[in-house]
Amino acid sequence: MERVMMKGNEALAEGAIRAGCRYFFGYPITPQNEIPEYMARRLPEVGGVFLQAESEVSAINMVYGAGGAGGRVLTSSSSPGISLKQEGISYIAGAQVPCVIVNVARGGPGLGGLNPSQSDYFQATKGGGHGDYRLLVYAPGNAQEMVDLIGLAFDKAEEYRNPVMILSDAIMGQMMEPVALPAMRTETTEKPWATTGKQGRSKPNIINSLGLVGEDLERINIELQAKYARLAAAEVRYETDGTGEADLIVVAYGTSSRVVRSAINRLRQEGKKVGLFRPITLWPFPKEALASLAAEGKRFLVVEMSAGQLVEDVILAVNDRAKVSFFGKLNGTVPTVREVYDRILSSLPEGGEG
Amino acid sequence: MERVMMKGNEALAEGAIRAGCRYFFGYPITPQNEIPEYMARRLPEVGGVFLQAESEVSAINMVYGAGGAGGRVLTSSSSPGISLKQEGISYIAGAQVPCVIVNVARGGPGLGGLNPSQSDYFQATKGGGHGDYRLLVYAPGNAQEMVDLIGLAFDKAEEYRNPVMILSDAIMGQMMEPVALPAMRTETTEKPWATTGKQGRSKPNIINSLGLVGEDLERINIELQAKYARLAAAEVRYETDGTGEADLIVVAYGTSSRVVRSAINRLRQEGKKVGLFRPITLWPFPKEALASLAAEGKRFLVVEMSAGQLVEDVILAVNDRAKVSFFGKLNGTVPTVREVYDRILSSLPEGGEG
Amino acid sequence: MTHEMVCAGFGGQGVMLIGQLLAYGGMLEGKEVTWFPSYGPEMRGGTANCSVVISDQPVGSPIVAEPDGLIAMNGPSLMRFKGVVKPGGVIVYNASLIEELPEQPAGVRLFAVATNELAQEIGNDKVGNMVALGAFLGLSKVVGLASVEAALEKVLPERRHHLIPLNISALRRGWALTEG
Amino acid sequence: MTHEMVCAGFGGQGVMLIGQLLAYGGMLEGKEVTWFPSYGPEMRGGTANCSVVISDQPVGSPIVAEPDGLIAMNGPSLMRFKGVVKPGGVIVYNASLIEELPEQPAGVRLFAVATNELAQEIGNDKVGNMVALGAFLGLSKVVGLASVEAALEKVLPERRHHLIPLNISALRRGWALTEG
Amino acid sequence: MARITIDQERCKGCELCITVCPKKILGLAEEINNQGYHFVETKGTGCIGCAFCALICPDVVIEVYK
Amino acid sequence: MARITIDQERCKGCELCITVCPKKILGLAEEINNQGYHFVETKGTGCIGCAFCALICPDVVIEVYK
Amino acid sequence: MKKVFAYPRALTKKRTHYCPGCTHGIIHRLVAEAIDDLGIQERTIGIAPVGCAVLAYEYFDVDFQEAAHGRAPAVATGIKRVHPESIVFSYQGDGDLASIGMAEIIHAATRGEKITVIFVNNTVYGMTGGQMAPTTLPGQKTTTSPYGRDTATVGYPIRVCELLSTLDGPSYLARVSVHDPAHIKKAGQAIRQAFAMQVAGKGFSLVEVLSSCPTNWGMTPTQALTQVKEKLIPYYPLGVFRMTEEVAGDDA
Amino acid sequence: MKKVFAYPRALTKKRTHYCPGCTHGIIHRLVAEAIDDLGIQERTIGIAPVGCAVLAYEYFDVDFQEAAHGRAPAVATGIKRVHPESIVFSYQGDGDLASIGMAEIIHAATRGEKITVIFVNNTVYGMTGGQMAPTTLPGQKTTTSPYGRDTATVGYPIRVCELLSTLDGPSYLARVSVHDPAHIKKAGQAIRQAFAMQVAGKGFSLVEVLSSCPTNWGMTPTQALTQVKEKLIPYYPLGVFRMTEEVAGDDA
Ligand SMILES: Cc1ncc(C[n+]2csc(CCOP(=O)(O)OP(=O)(O)O)c2C)c(N)n1
Ligand SMILES: Cc1ncc(C[n+]2csc(CCOP(=O)(O)OP(=O)(O)O)c2C)c(N)n1
Ligand code: SF4
Ligand code: SF4
Ligand code: SF4
Ligand code: SF4
Ligand code: SF4
Ligand code: SF4
Ligand SMILES: [Mg+2]
Ligand SMILES: [Mg+2]
Repeated sequence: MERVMMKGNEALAEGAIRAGCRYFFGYPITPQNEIPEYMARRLPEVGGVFLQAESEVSAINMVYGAGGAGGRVLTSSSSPGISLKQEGISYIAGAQVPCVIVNVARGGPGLGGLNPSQSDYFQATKGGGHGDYRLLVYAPGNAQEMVDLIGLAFDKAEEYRNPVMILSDAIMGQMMEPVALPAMRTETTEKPWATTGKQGRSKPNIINSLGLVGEDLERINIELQAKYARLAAAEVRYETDGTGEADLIVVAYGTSSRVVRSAINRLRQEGKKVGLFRPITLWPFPKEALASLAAEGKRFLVVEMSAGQLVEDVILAVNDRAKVSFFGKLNGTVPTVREVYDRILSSLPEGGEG
Repeated sequence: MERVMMKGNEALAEGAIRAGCRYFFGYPITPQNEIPEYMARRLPEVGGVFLQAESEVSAINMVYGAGGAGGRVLTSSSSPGISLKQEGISYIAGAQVPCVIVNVARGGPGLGGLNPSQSDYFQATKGGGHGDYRLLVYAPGNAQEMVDLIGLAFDKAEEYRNPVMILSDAIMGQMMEPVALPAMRTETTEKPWATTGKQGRSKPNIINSLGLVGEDLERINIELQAKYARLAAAEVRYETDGTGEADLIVVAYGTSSRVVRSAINRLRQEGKKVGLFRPITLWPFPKEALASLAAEGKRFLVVEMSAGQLVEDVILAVNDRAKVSFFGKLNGTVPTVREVYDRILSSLPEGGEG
Repeated sequence: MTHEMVCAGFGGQGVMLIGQLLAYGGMLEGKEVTWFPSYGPEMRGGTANCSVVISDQPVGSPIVAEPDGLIAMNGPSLMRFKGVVKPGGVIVYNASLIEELPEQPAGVRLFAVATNELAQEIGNDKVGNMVALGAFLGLSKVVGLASVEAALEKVLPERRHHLIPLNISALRRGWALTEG
Repeated sequence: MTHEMVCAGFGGQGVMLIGQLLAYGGMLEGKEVTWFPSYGPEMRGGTANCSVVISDQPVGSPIVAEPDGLIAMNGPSLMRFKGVVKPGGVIVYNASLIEELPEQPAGVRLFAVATNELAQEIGNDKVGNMVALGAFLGLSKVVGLASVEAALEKVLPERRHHLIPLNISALRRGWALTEG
Repeated sequence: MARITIDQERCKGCELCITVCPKKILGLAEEINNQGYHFVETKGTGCIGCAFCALICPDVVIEVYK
Repeated sequence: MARITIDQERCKGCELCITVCPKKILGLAEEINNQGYHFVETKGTGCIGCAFCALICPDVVIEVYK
Repeated sequence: MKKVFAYPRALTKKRTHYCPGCTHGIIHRLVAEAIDDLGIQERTIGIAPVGCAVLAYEYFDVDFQEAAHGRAPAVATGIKRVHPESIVFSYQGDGDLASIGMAEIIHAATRGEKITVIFVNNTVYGMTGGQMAPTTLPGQKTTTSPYGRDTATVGYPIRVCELLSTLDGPSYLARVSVHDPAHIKKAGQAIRQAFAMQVAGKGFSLVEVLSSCPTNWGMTPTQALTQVKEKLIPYYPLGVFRMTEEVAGDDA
Repeated sequence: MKKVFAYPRALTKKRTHYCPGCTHGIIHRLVAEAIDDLGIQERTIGIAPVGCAVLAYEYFDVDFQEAAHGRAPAVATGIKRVHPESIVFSYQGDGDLASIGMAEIIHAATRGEKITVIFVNNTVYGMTGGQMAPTTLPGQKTTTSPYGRDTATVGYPIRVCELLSTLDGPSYLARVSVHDPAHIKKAGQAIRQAFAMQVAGKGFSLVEVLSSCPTNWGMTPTQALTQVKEKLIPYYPLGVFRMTEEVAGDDA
C-alpha cells in the first residue's frame, strides 16, 4: 500500500474519516489542534459535520447527543480539556453511548505546559469521572497505529456500546511518520437503541443513566460490570519485543516506549538481554501476559513520563512474583535514550550480560 | 463538652465555621444541600461570605481565587459536580492553593442516583484531573469526625498549601449523631504568598501553574512530588479495632466501615477473631500499617460500596504478603450488616473460631 | 445493649420527627445514638422512614434492617417492616389508618394505637405521631419519657416551642395506653 | 543503519521544511523515517528545530539528542547543537549569518555554506535553506538528491508547486559545493 | 349541554380546576384515591364545556364533551 | 520643539509608529537589534510632540518630550 | 357530543411525580398538543433536563435522551446534527438553563441551532429543594437566600428572552405564562409556533414559560398561580421577543 | 522639555512575547496608565487568561493570578470577595470570555460583581493558532472555518456589550477600538472609567476593545488596523452601552 508522511494527529483524523466517522465536536487546545483543523477541512468534503463547540463541556455533551442518536462521533482534546469532560464521559459510559475520545496529553497539573506527558494515565484508566465505569483505552505507539487503532476504536465502541479513549501525547501527535491509509468504509452497524424519532416503533428509545431507585442503579451497574468483564477478557492488546530471552523487561507505552526501543536496540547490540513489553490497551490492562512473564522469573522496569502511574498496574499484575522498578520523568520533559539506556543498564541483574 | 445532635453535613458546615472558614462557594446538588444551606444562614452571622456560584466549574474557580487571595475557603458538591471540578482542582493543586473540597458522594456513573456510594475513591485518591497531583483525602467515619477532620483539613491545607478533600457519602451526610463542637477559632496563618495587592511589597505575588518551558514545569513537579512525599510521611491516619488478635482484618472506610463494625461486633460476641482497619486518610494511604499487619500473617477482606477501588490500594500495600479478598456492593445499595457478617464468616480461615 | 428502631409512614405524618426525638432522648441519657432518614423512590410525597439506633457503645451501621422496635403510621409501612422485626420486639401501629388486624409476627408484641382519634381528643390531629411515640416508649422503655420531653425543646424549631405542652400531652396520652 | 539529524534555525528560515524533505526523501527510498518539530520556549518567533531519523528498521525515539548530521541556519542553533554531534558526523552551517569560524568539534566535518549569497545568485533569497540541504545531502549521502527532489512535490502545497524548479536549482547548487 | 369526564386516579386534588370553573360545579370528594389524594368530582350541574378546568389541570385528568 | 526617545531594544519593527507619524519622520533602521528586528529610528526632523507614535506603539518603545 | 378536550396522543398514560398543582404538568401537555397538532410524534426527539422534569422521558411518548444538568442544548445539537430531519426539543428549568447551562443556551441560540427549547422558569431550583435560581426575584426567600435575595451581594435576576434577543441566531423567542386558562391557551400557541419554526427549517426557537412551584414557594397551587400573575409577570414581561417570520408549520 | 509621554509605572520592563504590531501591547499600556492615574497599583490584583495574554502577569507590576481558560470572572469573584477593598481586574480574549467563559461573564455581570473586565476582541483564538472565535466575522476564514464562517451552519457572531447590556448588574459597559491614536485615547478614557467605577464601589464594569491579530489574520500590523476600522467596527459598533453614573474615581 502506498505510504504517505503524516503528523500523528492528522493520521488519526484521516483514519477516523476512513473508518466512517462523520461527526466531530471539539474545542481548540494545543497540542491537538491539527485534529479539529483537519476535520474542519475534510468532514464537509465527505458530507460530515464539523462543529467547534463553545467549550469542552459542551463538546462532550454534543458527542453524547450525537452518539446517542447513532452517529459515529469523535472528539479530541488535551489534558485540561479532558478534565472538563469528566462529567460528560461518566454520563456517556453510564448511558452506554458509543463514541471515541482522544487525549493528546500534555504536561500538568493545571495549565502546565505544551510538552508531552503520560500523567493522565490514572484519569484514563481508573476513571477521572465519578462512578464505577471504564473506558476502553488504546495507546498508539506510532502514526500507523494512530490510523489503525482509531478505526478499531469506532468498531469496539459500537460493539460494546462504550466510550473508547485514545491516549496519545504531544510527541505522538506532532511527529510525522509514514502511514498506509486504509480504504474509506462507511458505517453499517445497526443501532436499534438510538434516538432517531420513534419512526413507527412501538416503544420510544430512551438514552439515560438515571437510577433513582437504588436497586435500578445497582442493576445498571451489574450490567456495566458484566460488560467490562467481557471487554477485559476479549480486548487486551500488547506488543512484546524480545521478552522471551530477556532478563529484564521494560514496560512502557506511547512515546516512552519509543525511547525505550531505541535504548534497547543499543543494549542488544551490546549483547544485553533486554525486552520491551508495550501495552496497547491500557484498559483492559494486559495483566495476565505480564503475570505469566513474571512467573518465568523476569524482572521489570517501568518507564513512563509521570510520577508513577502505569507502575501501579504493573505491580498489581505481577503481584510480588517479580521485582518491579520504576523510572519516571516528571511532566514537561521526555527521557532521553541515554537516560533510559543508563537506567536499564543499572537495573539489569548481575551477570545479565548475555 | 456538651453534645448536640446534628446531621453529618451540618456538623461539617459548623465545624468549618468554627475552624475559621469564612468563604463558601458552591452549587446545589443532592445529597449535600444541607452544607450550602447551612452556610447561607450561618456565614453572614460571622461576617463571612456565602455565594452560590452559577455552576460547579465556576464554584471551584471562585475557590481558586479566594484561596489564592488567602481566604479560608470551602466548597462542597456530590459526584457529578465533583467531576466538573476536575480541571479546577488540578489548577489548584498545581498552583499550590490551600482549600477544602467536600464530596458527599452518590451513586454513579452519569446522573446515577441519590443513594450513597464509594465509587469516587479513584477519582479522589489518584486524581480525576490531569497531571501528577495529589489531594490529601480524609474519609470521616462519624459525625464527630466530620467536625474534627474539617478543622484539620483547613490546617493541613494551609500547612502544605495543598487542596484537601473530605470524601463523605449520602449516609454520612444525612445521618444525625451527637457531636461535641469545638470553640470558634479565627484564622491566623501567615500567607505571604497570597494575592492581596502588592501593599508595598517589592515583588508582586503570582499564583499560577504554568510552565511553558519543559524544565520549568519539571521543576514545579519536582517540588510537588517532594511535598507529597512529606505529606505521605507525616499525615497518614487510620483507626484499628482489634487488629492485634484478629485472624481476619476487614478494611473499610466511611459508611461501609460502620456496617462492618456492626457485623464485627456480632462476630466477636460469637468468639470470632475479626478486626477492623479503617483508613482515615485515603491519600496518603496507610500502606505501611497494612504492610506490617500483612507481615504478621493476617488475612484481609476489603468491604466497599463500589466495584473494587480501595481493594487495589490494599493489594498494593500488602503486595502478596497476604491474601486479600473483596466484597463490593455496586452503586445504589448499601451492604447490610447481615451480608457483611456472612461474608466475613466465609472469609475466616478454617478453625479461626477463637 | 443496642436498640434498633424504625419509624415509618406517609410523608407529612411526622415520622422523621419522632425518630429524632427518640434519638435525642437517648443522647440526653448519655447513650450513643444515630438517626438516619430514608425516602421512598418518589421524590415528592410517598412514604418515608427513619432508622434510630440507641446503644451504650459506638454505633456501627445507622441503617436498621432488623429492628427490635417499629412505629408504623400507615399500612404500607407496617407491611414492609413487620416481617423483619426481631423476636422479642415491639410494633406500635396506627390503628386509625390500619383497620384490619395484621397477622401476628412470631414473638413480637403488636400494639394498636388509634392515633387520629386520640390526637383529636387532645385537641390537635397533628400530634398522632406523638401519641404513637408515647405508646412505644411505654412498651419498650428504650428511653425515658422525661428525656424525650426534654428533647422536644432541642428538636422543635424555636417558632414551634409553644406547641411543646401539646406534644407532651400527646406523648403522655400514648404512654398511658400501655399502663392499662 | 540509522541516521539521526537536526535542522535548526530562526522561525521563518524554513528549517522545518528541509527536515520534512529529508524524511520524505528517506521514505521514498523505502526507509523508516520520523520527523519531529520542536519550538523554543517563546510561543511566537524565536528559534525552532526539527529532528529527523532515517533507518532500515522501525524508528524508536523521534527526538534526536545526539545527531550525526546537523544543519544550523543561525548562530544560536550552531552553538546549541554542535557539541552533541557524534564523531564522524557532519555539520552544515549558514555562513551568511555565522561569520566567525566556529571551533571544530572533534571528529566532525564542519562545512560552511553562504546560503543568502548563493540563494540570491539563484534569484530568490528564500531558498537558502535548500542550498544548505543540498550541501548536506552531498556530504552525508543520507538520501539521494533525486528522492528529495521527488519529495518536493509531496511536501510543498499545491499552490507553491511552481516554485519546485527554483528549489531544485537551489538543492543542486548546494550539492555542487560538496563536489568541488 | 356539555359535560366532563374525570380520571379520578390521576387527580392530585390540587384544586386548580375548582378555582377556575366559571360555574363553580367542581369540588373535592370526601374519599381519597389510591395515590392518597382527595380527588375532584362534579358537585353541581350546568357545565358549559368551556374547558377551563381541563386547560389548567396539570395532570390531564379532565376531558370535555360538548 | 519636541522630541522622542526610542528604546530600540524593545522595538519589534512593526511600523505602526511610522504609519501614524503626521510628520513622516520615522523609519526602520538597516540594522537589527538583539531580538532580530529592524528597529525604528528618527529619519527626519520636525517632531511636533503629538505622541501619536507613542500612543500606538504596542511595545511602549517611545517616550515623548515637549 | 363531541370530545372538545382530549388527552394528547404524545403523552404516555404514566402518572407524573410532580407535586399537586405543579404547572410542569400543564406545560408537558401543551408540548404534547403541539406535537400532536403538527403530526411530528414519530420524528420528535426530546431532551430531559436535570431538574424536576428529569423523568420527562417517562411522560412523553417520543424518543428521549437525558442530558447532564444544563447541557441539554449541547445534547440537542448533537442529535439534530445527526438527524437534521428530526424535530429536537429540550425541556429545561431555570437553574438548568440560566445558571449552569448559560453558555450552552447562548451558543445554541447564536448558532441558530434548529432546535426548540421549552424553558420553565419557576424562580427556584425545584428538584433540589428550593435553592436560589438566577431568576429568583429580588427579596425572595429560598433555602440559599434565607434572608431574601439581596441584589447588593448576589445580583439581579436574569431575563432570558431579553438576553437572547440580542443575538442573531434565534428565529422565535417568546415569554408566556400558565397561570390561568386564557394565558394557557396563548402559551399553547407560542409553543406550537416554536415547533412550527423548526418544522419549517428556521433557526433556534425558545418559549419561556412562567411556572409555579407551590412546594418550594410554600403556597397552595392556587396561591402560587396568583404569585405568578402578581409578582412574576411584572418582573418578566410577557410577549414575543423575536419572530423572524410566521410559519404555519403544518405537515400533518 | 517636559516628558509628555512616559513609560507607565504599573508595567514591568519585561519585553512582551506578543507578535510585532499586536495590539495586546497597546491595551496593556492603557490598563497600566489607568492604574497609575488612579493610584491603585498597590491594591490591584489582576487575573491573566489562557490566551495570548497568558503571561500578562509578567508585564504588570501588580499581584496576579492565572485563571483557567474562561474562568477569570469566577477567579476574580473569589479574590474580590476576600479583599473587597482591592481593585480586581481580569484581562480576557474573545475565545476565553465569549466562548468557554460565557456563563462566568454573564453571571459576574448580573451579580454586579465589583470587578473590571478588559475584553480583547480580536475575532480569533490567537494563542492556539487562529481558530474560529464566537466573534469571528461572517465569511472570515480561520483554521477551523477554512471555507469562511458560514452563518447557516455555525451561526452568528456574538456582540458581548449588547448581550450584557440586557442585565441589571453592570455599571459600565463600553466598546472601543485601538486602531488609531484618536481611538486609542478614547479607549484609554474608557478603561480608566471602568476602573474608576470599581474604585467608587459601583458594580461590574467591562470594556470591550476591538483588537488586531496580524499573525492569524495573515496581515501586516498596519493592514490589520485597517481591517479593524473597516470590517470590525461596522459589525461591532463603538460606544458606551451602560453608564450608571459617571465617577471621577481619583484617589491618588
Ligand atoms: C452537575 C450537577 N449539578 C447539580 C445537580 C443537582 N441539581 C439537580 S436539579 C437542579 C436544579 C433544578 O432546578 P431547575 O433547573 O430550575 O428545575 P426545576 O426543578 O425547578 O424544574 C440541580 C442543581 C446535578 N444533578 N448535576
Ligand atoms: C480548558 C482549556 N481549553 C482550551 C485551551 C486552549 N486555549 C488556550 S488559549 C485559547 C483561546 C485563546 O483565544 P482568545 O481567548 O481569543 O485569546 P487571544 O489568544 O486571541 O488573545 C484556547 C482555546 C486551554 N488552555 N484550556
Ligand atoms: S368545562 Fe368549564 S364549566 Fe364545565 S366543569 Fe370545566 S370549567 Fe366548569
Ligand atoms: S386540576 Fe386536575 S389534578 Fe388538580 S384537582 Fe382538578 S382534576 Fe385534580
Ligand atoms: S511625536 Fe508625533 S511627530 Fe513626533 S515622531 Fe511621534 S508621531 Fe511623529
Ligand atoms: S510601533 Fe513601536 S514596536 Fe512598532 S516599529 Fe514603532 S517603535 Fe517599534
Ligand atoms: S418541587 Fe416545585 S417544580 Fe418540582 S414538582 Fe414540586 S412544585 Fe413542581
Ligand atoms: S497571535 Fe495574534 S493575538 Fe497573539 S500575540 Fe500574535 S498577533 Fe497578538
Ligand atoms: Mg426551576
Ligand atoms: Mg482572541
